[in-house]
Amino acid sequence: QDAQPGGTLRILGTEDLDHFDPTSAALVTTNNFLRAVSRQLISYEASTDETVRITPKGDLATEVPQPTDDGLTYTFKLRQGAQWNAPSGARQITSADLERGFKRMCNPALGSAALTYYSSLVAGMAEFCDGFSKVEPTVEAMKAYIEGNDIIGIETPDDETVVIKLTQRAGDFIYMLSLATSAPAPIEVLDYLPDGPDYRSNFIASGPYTPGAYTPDSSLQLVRNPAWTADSDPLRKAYVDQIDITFGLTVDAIMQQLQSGDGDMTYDVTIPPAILSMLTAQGDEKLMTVSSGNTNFIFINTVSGNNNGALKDLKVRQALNYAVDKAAIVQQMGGPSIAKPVNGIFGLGVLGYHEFDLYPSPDAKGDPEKAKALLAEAGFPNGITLKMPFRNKGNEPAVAQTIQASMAKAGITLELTPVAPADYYSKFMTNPVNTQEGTWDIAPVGWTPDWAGGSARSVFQPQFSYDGTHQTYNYTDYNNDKANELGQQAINATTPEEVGALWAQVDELVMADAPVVPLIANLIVLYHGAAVQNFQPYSIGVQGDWTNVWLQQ
Amino acid sequence: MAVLEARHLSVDIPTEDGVIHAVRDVSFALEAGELFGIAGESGSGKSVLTQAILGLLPNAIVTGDVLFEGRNLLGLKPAELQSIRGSRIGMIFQDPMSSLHPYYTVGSQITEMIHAHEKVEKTVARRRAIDLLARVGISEADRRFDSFPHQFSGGMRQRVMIAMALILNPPLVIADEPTTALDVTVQAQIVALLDEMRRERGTTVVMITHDLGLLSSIADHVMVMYAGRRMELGPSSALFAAPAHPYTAGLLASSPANYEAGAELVPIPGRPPSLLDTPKGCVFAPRCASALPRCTTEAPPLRVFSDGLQSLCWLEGPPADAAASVAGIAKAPAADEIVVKVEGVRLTYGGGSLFNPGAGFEVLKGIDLELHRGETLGLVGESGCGKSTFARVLAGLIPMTHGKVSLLGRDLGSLDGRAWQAMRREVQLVFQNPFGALNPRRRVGAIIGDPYRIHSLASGTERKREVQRLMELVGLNPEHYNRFPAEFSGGQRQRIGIARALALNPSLIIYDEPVSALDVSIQAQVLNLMRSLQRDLDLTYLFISHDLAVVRHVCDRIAVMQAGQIVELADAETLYRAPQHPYTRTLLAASVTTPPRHPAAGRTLVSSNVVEVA
Amino acid sequence: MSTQAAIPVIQRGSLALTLRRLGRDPAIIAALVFIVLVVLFALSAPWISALTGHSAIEQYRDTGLSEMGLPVAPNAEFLFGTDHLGRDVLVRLAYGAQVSLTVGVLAAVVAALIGITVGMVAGYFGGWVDTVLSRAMDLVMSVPFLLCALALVSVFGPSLSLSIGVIVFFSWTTMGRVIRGQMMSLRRQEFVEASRSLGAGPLSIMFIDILPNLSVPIIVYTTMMIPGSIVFEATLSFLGMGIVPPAPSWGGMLADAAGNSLYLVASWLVLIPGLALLFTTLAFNILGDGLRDALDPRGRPVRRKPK
Amino acid sequence: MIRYLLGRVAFGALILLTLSMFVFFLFFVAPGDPARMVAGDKATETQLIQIRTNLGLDRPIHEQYLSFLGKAVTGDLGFSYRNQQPVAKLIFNRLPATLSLVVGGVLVWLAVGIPIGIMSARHPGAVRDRLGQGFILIGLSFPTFVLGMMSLYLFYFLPRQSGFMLFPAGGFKPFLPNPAIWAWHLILPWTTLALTTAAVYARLTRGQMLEVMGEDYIRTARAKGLSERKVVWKHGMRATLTPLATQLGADIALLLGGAIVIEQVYGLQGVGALAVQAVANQDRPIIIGVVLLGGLFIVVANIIVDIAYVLLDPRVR
Ligand SMILES: Nc1ncnc2c1ncn2[C@@H]1O[C@H](COP(=O)(O)OP(=O)(O)OP(=O)(O)O)[C@@H](O)[C@H]1O
Ligand SMILES: Nc1ncnc2c1ncn2[C@@H]1O[C@H](COP(=O)(O)OP(=O)(O)OP(=O)(O)O)[C@@H](O)[C@H]1O
Ligand SMILES: [Mg+2]
Ligand SMILES: [Mg+2]
Repeated sequence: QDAQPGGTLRILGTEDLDHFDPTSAALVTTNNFLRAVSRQLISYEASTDETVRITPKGDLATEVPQPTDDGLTYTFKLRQGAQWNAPSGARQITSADLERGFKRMCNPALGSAALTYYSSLVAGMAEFCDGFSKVEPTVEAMKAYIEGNDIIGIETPDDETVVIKLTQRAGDFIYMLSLATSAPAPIEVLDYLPDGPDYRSNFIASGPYTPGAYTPDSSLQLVRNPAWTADSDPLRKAYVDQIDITFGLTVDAIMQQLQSGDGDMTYDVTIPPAILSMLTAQGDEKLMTVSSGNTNFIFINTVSGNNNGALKDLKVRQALNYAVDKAAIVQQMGGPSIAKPVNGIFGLGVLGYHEFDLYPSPDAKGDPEKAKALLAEAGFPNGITLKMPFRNKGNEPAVAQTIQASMAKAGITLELTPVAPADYYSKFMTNPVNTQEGTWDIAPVGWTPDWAGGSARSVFQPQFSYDGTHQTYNYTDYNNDKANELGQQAINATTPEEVGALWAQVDELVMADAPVVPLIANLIVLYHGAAVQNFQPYSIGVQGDWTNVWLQQ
Repeated sequence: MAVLEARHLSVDIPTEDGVIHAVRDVSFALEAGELFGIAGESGSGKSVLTQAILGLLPNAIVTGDVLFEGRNLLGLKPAELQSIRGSRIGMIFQDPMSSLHPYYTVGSQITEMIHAHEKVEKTVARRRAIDLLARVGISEADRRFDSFPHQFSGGMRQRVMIAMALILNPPLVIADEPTTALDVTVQAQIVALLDEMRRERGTTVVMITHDLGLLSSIADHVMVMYAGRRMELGPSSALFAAPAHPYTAGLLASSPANYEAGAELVPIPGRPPSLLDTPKGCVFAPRCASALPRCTTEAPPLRVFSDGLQSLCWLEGPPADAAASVAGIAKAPAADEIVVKVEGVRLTYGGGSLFNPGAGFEVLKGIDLELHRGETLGLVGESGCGKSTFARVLAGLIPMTHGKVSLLGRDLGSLDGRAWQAMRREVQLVFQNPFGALNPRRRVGAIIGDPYRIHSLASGTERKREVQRLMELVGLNPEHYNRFPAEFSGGQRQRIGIARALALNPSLIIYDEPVSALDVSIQAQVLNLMRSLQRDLDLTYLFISHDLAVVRHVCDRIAVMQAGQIVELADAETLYRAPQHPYTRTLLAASVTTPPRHPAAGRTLVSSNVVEVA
Repeated sequence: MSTQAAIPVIQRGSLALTLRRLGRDPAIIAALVFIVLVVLFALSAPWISALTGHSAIEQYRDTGLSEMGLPVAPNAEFLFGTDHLGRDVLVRLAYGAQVSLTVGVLAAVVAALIGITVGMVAGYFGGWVDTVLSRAMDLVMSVPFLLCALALVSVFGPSLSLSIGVIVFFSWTTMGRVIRGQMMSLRRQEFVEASRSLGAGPLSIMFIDILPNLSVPIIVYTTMMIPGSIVFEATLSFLGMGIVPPAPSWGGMLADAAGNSLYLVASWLVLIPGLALLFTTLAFNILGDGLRDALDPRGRPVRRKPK
Repeated sequence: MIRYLLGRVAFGALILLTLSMFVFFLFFVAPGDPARMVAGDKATETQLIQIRTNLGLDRPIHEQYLSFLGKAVTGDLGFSYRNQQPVAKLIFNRLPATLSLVVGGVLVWLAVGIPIGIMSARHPGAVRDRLGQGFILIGLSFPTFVLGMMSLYLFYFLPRQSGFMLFPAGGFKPFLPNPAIWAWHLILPWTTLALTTAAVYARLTRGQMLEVMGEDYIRTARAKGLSERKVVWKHGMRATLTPLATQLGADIALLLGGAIVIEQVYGLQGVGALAVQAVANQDRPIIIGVVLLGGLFIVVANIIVDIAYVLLDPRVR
């Protein structure tokens, strides 16, 4: 059937986007929004075929270049006709815009969560960031710094050419460029605080859509971007005329509205197991699973002094690893077709994932006896009491109670604290003061690699490496020099076999320290309304691509 | 031809406690243009009877026939009945305060009646209503048409009710105690108005009342009811002069108006029966002074006498005239000792409050009084003139605004809290409402024992002994110590109130209308008790009432109060014979009393037949 | 008048009559029986737990959950089925009954006590005391209570005692107003005047004279406040502001069922606690209604004596 | 009358003032650092201090309150911590859904409750009365969210399982382009919200009607020869109206509570949902704003009821 352009795509979600500004966007779901309103140097085709889906394609770049200079130099040609929807009129996106995008990542006021990947690779970027951190956080000062300083490793010989020089070889650099955080930035945005209200209301789109009416926490409208032309964009078809996103709904309401035809797609919803099994039973073809490399695990607070610093003791952490009944969690998530126990830090589909278990138990059901023994060895024969916050949303309370139940068998008492989902990471976990003061002892968290395929680095680096400055998601400043070294080798390695083997070693090294308790690897279940056609998942949004679906009228 | 004829009418009302036989086998007929009176004590079925006729008792089971203009009202369809209500039979109800809809203007309530039965222009209806309102004595009827009922006084509302009943000129008007709720002076006006209307329009009127005096002066025929039965029926003159039924005779004998001042009243003993069960014999037999043995076992026959009287009784001759035979009781003259001295007492309600400073309402406007030990001072006056307020001031329940009250020579204003507490023992109150004055949730023993409890005078068995002594004193069965007030009749409750007042041997007992809520037969019992207690215990009474006959009967001196002032104060007899103040004269003129009884000359029994009571 | 015939007198409000009125209505009997059963059920929670061999918080993943993690319907092992974590709904229902009843009764009683005190004081003393207290009641009644309850809970963190406190805070005014109104009219009654004229003090009047006369509204309204409190607690739990998991409460169980659209495939998760909640509040409401009718016949369709 | 009204308005203002103090100080004692909520993850200490100064958090509490109050009077309720949007605007955006729900709910419950109450009162003790009373008791006993869930199950899920769409599962559709769709989406929420409260009204109407029908003036009306219909609907109803109107004012608080739950169950994006979300996010300016709005709503409703009362009851005029 032929695609029918037009119509309004209705998307339903629970929570508002975290950021409009591509530079600072961190949530996976935001990538879908950014896919629609902005363009990246490199991106992916949306596809139901897994291999196609994770193959980098040129977006602003005319093609994916081969590195030169022993893998240290990448030269990009920018696509002509790709334009900013600037207030002064449509304007070609230039190489300077691209460099500006990189620079903005260093902004200490609100920069990029993925900054370290880039700053450790791109020549001169670390220095640029250092300088930026000393700039006063006012619009004028920041603008002056960005305009007045350069990143040495990014050269713009002309408006349509960008040359990026790396400090070391990196097999995954091309993948990193697909992230919206390194998207180009037009000059006008320097007049606003990053992602401030002014920024949002003056958003300059480069994708096929541009934000229209926006009611925070409630709704966001995307309307056609007049500056965008179809022939300048090989990846986005932009069939629908308008996209209406509604936030603030409950999961139930979303699922109900989706099925009743009042909505077309979901924004940030994990389909509840109950609905899932119902839909599966009905053989609903609109159901689709994709792997995002996502894993769930429990982070262990080794920093606080709670319980006399019990969690600093490896034995106790190992005991936790033994105690958890991962099979129960798999069951809770919806069974083996949806989830799988994991024992390392990498999830399915990440190069480096392999089967191993340092803390084995029959059928992954946990080994409370072993856990008890370890606890006793560590000086806690009568068990231990730990504080565990959890997100009060979706499946999380159930998972938390399941963890609680299995830990209880090993004599570990969990005090559960429900936390508002919005507060969990940004206001709770990622606040180092809370961690130090021991407001939590263990905490269930999840992680999705930032990009697709060779993305082990985006799991390891942000969470399990420490270079002296606190990283947001390495809550406890965990560090293992040996693992860091192997990781570095893996990044520099070229063949997939080599890469995989090295990361596998890293995985085992980290798990030997037991800074976390891996729980499960998730497949993401996608679902959409009946009117939606050409539902092709976009790999880093882990959702059907808004810019490629069309609606059956 | 009879306008309305009831034949063997019975009304049964099913309730939770069983079926109430409110009306039993009542027959009567009304001649056109006459005023037919229905008398009887409270609960005798007067209202039920009339309301049943018009089908206003939805739950009641009505049997018998009611013929009106040739149709049997009881068999009519609702729509037919509706067309008769109002247009052919007008109704005036007892309580003008609650019988008008509070949310509609009086005018619209009258015109509604017109529109319900006739097709007329709005303006025409309005004109008619205004005319009639003016006729019934509403001044500025034009303007008052749009007033709401609450803006009218009780008397005016009753006039509105009358206008409403008469607006369609119905051949029959039923007035159910149209004046009971009103002051004597207003009462007289209303009765006169009804009478005038009747004469003018030739309307037949049924007038229900328990005021025998009133009936004797205006009714053509009278029916006396007791416990749902028609006890006696006949021409008013014959009935009042020489009642054939002992109940009628007893009623007349209970009324203080028929006595010399100070004479012992002859009450009807006991109290009305329950309507739940039907006795085999005569319902009145247990209280009847002339009861024969057969009275309790056989239903009485209907005796028809030559002068038109019909009586439901075994007695063939006239019942004994108890009142005539009783002599006055000597009473010790009042001593000179002054118990209470009231000087220039003034009281203003609501004045000087935070929200409306200055806007006070002066109720008492300078009262001077003295009470001597052993005397009874009567206080009469219209409703709202401040009688109760004065009583409350004396009892120390509300502080007066100005003036001085000294009790036993001590100025109440100068007392401190403790002395006040002691002083409270000296003045006691007995209230009008036998229901409200006793705490329904406490046992009689506890209620009468309260003075001992509050003043810590006696406790335990001692208190109980005292209480039982008091109960005996006022004629209550001491064994009823543990009963609740609801288990006593109105008269008994007043006795409880009196017993409580006596407990502390007060110097002064204030009776605030102690008998006005009681039926005549019961009223006499209580009045006798009061008098005998006074005689035995040398008590001083302040007796408040609006019933001049009662006041005259029990009081040594009478004070007439009007609008917060005492306008006349004199010996009872002096005041009666030679009222000085015009207001006193109005009061006296307004109260009607039954004519004296005289033996029925030439009355013979015409027929007598036993009626089967279904 | 000792010769007086013993005439049966109508004793409104006497115990026997009340019981007769109550006993005549099968609905009231059923409600009472149901309440007794629920109380027994709540009390026997540990015993039910022992009998089934299931604890309220333990998860029976092998027998109580399908492979996909879905709860199992009522069966021989789990009479009322299991919930989304494989826990025994029957046992949880029993422990949840404890919470619901405790909260309901405790909150209603405490709120009633406060309401009675405030209402009596305001109604008896009148004047500025009444103005202040009535305005305070108006104030509390003008508060969007569920919103404020949510705000309070969000500040102090959910807990059972806070739930009770919040319920009490927002429900005592009902009783307060009723009692104040009654007090206002009672205080004008002549029997109060009579006591005052005897020299009785305010306390004596309030407690000895008036309080017994308030027993009807007190009993009736306290009874009627119980279901309100139970629902209030359940609503708080439903909005995630009730007691902290895994402790069971009926509202929480319903919230669990609703939370993941679970009830659409496992309808017993709504039906069982939902009906338990419904029937319990219904029973209390029927009882309250019945008590009111029996104790205070004014509200009944008994014809008034025309007077 | 004017004085009376002014008095009511003044008291309403006093209530709002007290309420604002209550929530403001409540959140002042609450743990948590608003500055950190505003600043986000990586805020440095200097940034935090800067934000505290901007928000005025470093000033004494009473000053903060006064400045809050000063702005609140002009309709400025501050900015959301979470997305720095004006609270007034956030709330305003949510009003259509809540108002649709509430107004429709009120209409439904009056339309259901009052007739049932009258029917019940007109035949006391009869089968119809029993049914009416049954409705009242069940309605009173149903927790809103249970009723909501059950109706969703019965009227949305089951029909959909069997392949047709009786009612949608909720979601708010704006009134304008298509009122029919708007109404269709709101039918279940309306009935859910209305049924529980309709019971209150049915009960009140019934009790009031029973009482009124025993009044003397009703007997007068009958004695006038009015038809029974007129007696009930004109004379009876007129006297029943006043207490009903009074109750309506008192129920606004109840209504807001119900709206919160209903919005949650049916996924309506109203003020209630905003409040729940704000509570979850600890977004205090929004919570304060919503509570004040709720208070304002109640106060205004009460003033309207007071006026209605005066208009309805000639005795207090
Ligand atoms: N609707 C009713 N339901 C039950 N009992 C009733 C009803 N109306 C009247 N009664 C009873 O019927 C009896 C007669 O009442 P009725 O009102 O006719 O007395 P009455 O003679 O008019 O008395 P009163 O002088 O007090 O008006 C009383 O015992 C009364 O309690
Ligand atoms: N507490 C009060 N506040 C204001 N006014 C009052 C109060 N009590 C009585 N009044 C008014 O004072 C006046 C006198 O009342 P009071 O009760 O003394 O009259 P009364 O002569 O006893 O009348 P009745 O014969 O009806 O009992 C009346 O107009 C009454 O409305
Ligand atoms: Mg009568
Ligand atoms: Mg008086």
